[in-house]
Amino acid sequence: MGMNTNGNPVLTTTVEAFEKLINWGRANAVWPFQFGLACCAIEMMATASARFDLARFGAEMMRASPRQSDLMIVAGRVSQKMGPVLRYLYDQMLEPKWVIAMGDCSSCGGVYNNYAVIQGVDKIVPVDVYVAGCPPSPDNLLYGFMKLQEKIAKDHPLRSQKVLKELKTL
Amino acid sequence: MPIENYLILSGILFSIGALGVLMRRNALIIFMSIELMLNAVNLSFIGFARQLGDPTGQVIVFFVLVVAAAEVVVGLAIIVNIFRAKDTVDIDDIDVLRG
Amino acid sequence: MGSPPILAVLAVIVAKALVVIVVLLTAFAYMTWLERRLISRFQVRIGPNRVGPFGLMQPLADGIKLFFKEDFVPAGADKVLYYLAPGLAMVTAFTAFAVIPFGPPDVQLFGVPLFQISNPNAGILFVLAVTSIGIYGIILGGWSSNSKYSLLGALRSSAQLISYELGVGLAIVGVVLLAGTLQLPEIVKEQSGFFFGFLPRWNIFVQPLGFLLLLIGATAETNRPPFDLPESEQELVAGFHTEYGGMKFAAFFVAEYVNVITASGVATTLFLGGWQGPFVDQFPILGPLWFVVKIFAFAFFFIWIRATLPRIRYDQLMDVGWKLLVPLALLNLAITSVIVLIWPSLGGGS
Amino acid sequence: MPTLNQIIFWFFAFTAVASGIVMITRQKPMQSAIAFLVTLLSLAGLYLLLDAQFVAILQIIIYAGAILVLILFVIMLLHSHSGEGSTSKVPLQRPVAILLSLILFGGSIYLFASTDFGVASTPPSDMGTAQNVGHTLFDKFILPFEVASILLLTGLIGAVVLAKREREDSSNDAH
Repeated sequence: MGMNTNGNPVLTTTVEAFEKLINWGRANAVWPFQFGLACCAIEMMATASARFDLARFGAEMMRASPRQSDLMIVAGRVSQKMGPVLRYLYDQMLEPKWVIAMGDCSSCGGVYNNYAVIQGVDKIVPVDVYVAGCPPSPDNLLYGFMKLQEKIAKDHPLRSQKVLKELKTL
Repeated sequence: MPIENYLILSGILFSIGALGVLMRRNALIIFMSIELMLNAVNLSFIGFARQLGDPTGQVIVFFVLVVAAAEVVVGLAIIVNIFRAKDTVDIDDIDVLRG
Repeated sequence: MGSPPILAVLAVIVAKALVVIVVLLTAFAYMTWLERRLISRFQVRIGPNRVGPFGLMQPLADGIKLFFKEDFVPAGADKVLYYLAPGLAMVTAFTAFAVIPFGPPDVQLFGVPLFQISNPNAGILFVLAVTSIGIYGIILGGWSSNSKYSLLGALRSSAQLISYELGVGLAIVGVVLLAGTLQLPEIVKEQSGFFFGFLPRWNIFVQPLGFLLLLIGATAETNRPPFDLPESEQELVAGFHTEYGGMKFAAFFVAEYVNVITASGVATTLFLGGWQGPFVDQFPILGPLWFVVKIFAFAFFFIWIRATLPRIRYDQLMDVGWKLLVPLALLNLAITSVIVLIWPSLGGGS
Repeated sequence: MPTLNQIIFWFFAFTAVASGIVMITRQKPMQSAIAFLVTLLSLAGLYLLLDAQFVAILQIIIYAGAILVLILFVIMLLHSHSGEGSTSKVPLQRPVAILLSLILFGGSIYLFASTDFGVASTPPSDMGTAQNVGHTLFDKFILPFEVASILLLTGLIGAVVLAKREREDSSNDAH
């Protein structure tokens, strides 16, 4: 999708207003995909439950189907065997989609510096937010999630990459 | 609308159903074609009921529905049994009288 | 007073239908919000509260997000049926509401009752017919996705819906016997007045067993927990809509919640006196208000049940349907017929 | 200028015939079943035109809501194996079938065309309502009604027997 506004100021403001609306919708309705792999998953569950309550940000709709979810929280170390599965599920998610690498292991391999574990999930899928910690506490994940919301709010869903590049050079 | 239109439509539908029974070999589609023939007859019954101003025709349709329901239940059970024994629902492959 | 112009009548009917559709869509949106807030409360959480006051804009954000998702058809899917299925589910969900009266029939414009879209002679049977068409949305969605989870979900739901339709139908027949008519406004009128001067003459007090059976059956028919086996995520990913995302998934979502509202409406009409309540005789406009209040009570109940009960096993589901619901509904029917026979004043039969 | 009734009739008649033809020509039974659903719905519409609203609703509840769903259930159960073999064992099956059904069609048309049905009577105002059909059913047809219920019971027991015998000698495909 892309839209060329040709420098028309009225059109540009309208497109910007629409983009803001879309971004607002996307940022406040991020449905996570259940992808707990190891100990971090326990902290992820804690984030969704009573004390921390991810639901406040409209993100408690944990969907089991990749087709209906927007955010993959990779919670735990990704073994070499899990890698292809993770990539497969990521490909099955519908655009736009985001990934949070939760914990040291999924960010960079963490303590598992060996042949069996993929050294950072960003080797197979693009990661938007890295959350440090082993495991990160729920408030860390919440902070990462809010960072992701900020990132989504800065997106330009209606403008093509070419136009964005031109805007930057101006 | 004159009743002839409804009767001719019913005739067309009945012929389509008969064609399906004669032409297809898939037991399930043959089954549905038989249902189509029953429906065509139902349509003419309803047409006659309207023509004569007598609800008896509609009551007959009610009975046809009952018979169709019973037929479907038993027929589908038989088809599933045949499928379990022979692994096919093509009636050309079911030409011996034993399991 | 001559007969009103046909165009005006048509305009009134169309306007009625449009208003009902818009109201139902809004009700759907806020039912998702209510469900998320209430379940959060039941689980000692807070629930969506960041967008708008009390998170009231949450449904809007969800809608915008789903609307701008990628449009997608799985490989090997039957494209026509894949697109048809969510539409079918949604349309039938809305259509079923057409015969439910949400206000007194005396309020008329150009001779058209304002508080009911249509009043066919078959009345309650129309609801059953339309919901039975609604099954096709689920079956087609599950089959056309070309996925084994979807297919299993569709198989489960078709078996479940057929089983529970029987119990629901039989439970409804008890009320129909009492009222002596299939038309819903007449059934509501039948329930006006009081027992012993204080107890409203609602069918729930005459037919408590029938009400209970209808409630269980309606929960199962609308695929709500604890009967949400067609979409149980622990076993079937997301059941029949596993392969659906974006707006097509939203359509299934709308269908599910509108079905809940319709089921609540039917239960209200049949057992809780429909739009009847204090002061409706003096101010007919209060009718829809009472109706909404009663529907809200049902919606709250359905959400409460969801937060409380665990999902039952599939064989238990079938057991409840065939070994409990149907025999009890038959018993209820037999008792009701005997009572109506020996005490005709209770039943309105001609 | 056709009346509204005529437009509706031609619409439903055309859909019924077209979906009927689609039904018997599709390769996949699922598509056939959906075409049959369309036929059933348009027939229900025609029943409405013929002052038979109760039967129209029954048609949808029983045929579309129960019978066809059962058929679909079996189609999904058999899934990929429910197709036809590629070769027919009967020679000339298709041409003979078409010929025979054309003869049937011609015969029925001849029959309808050569009969004088007279003028349509004006039906009573409550024609086809639940009350009307119910009174006719229980005043005149109470014995057939009981026989029908026995038939249903027989069908029920028959289906149970057919399904149960299977479970005893092979337990691998119980679902």
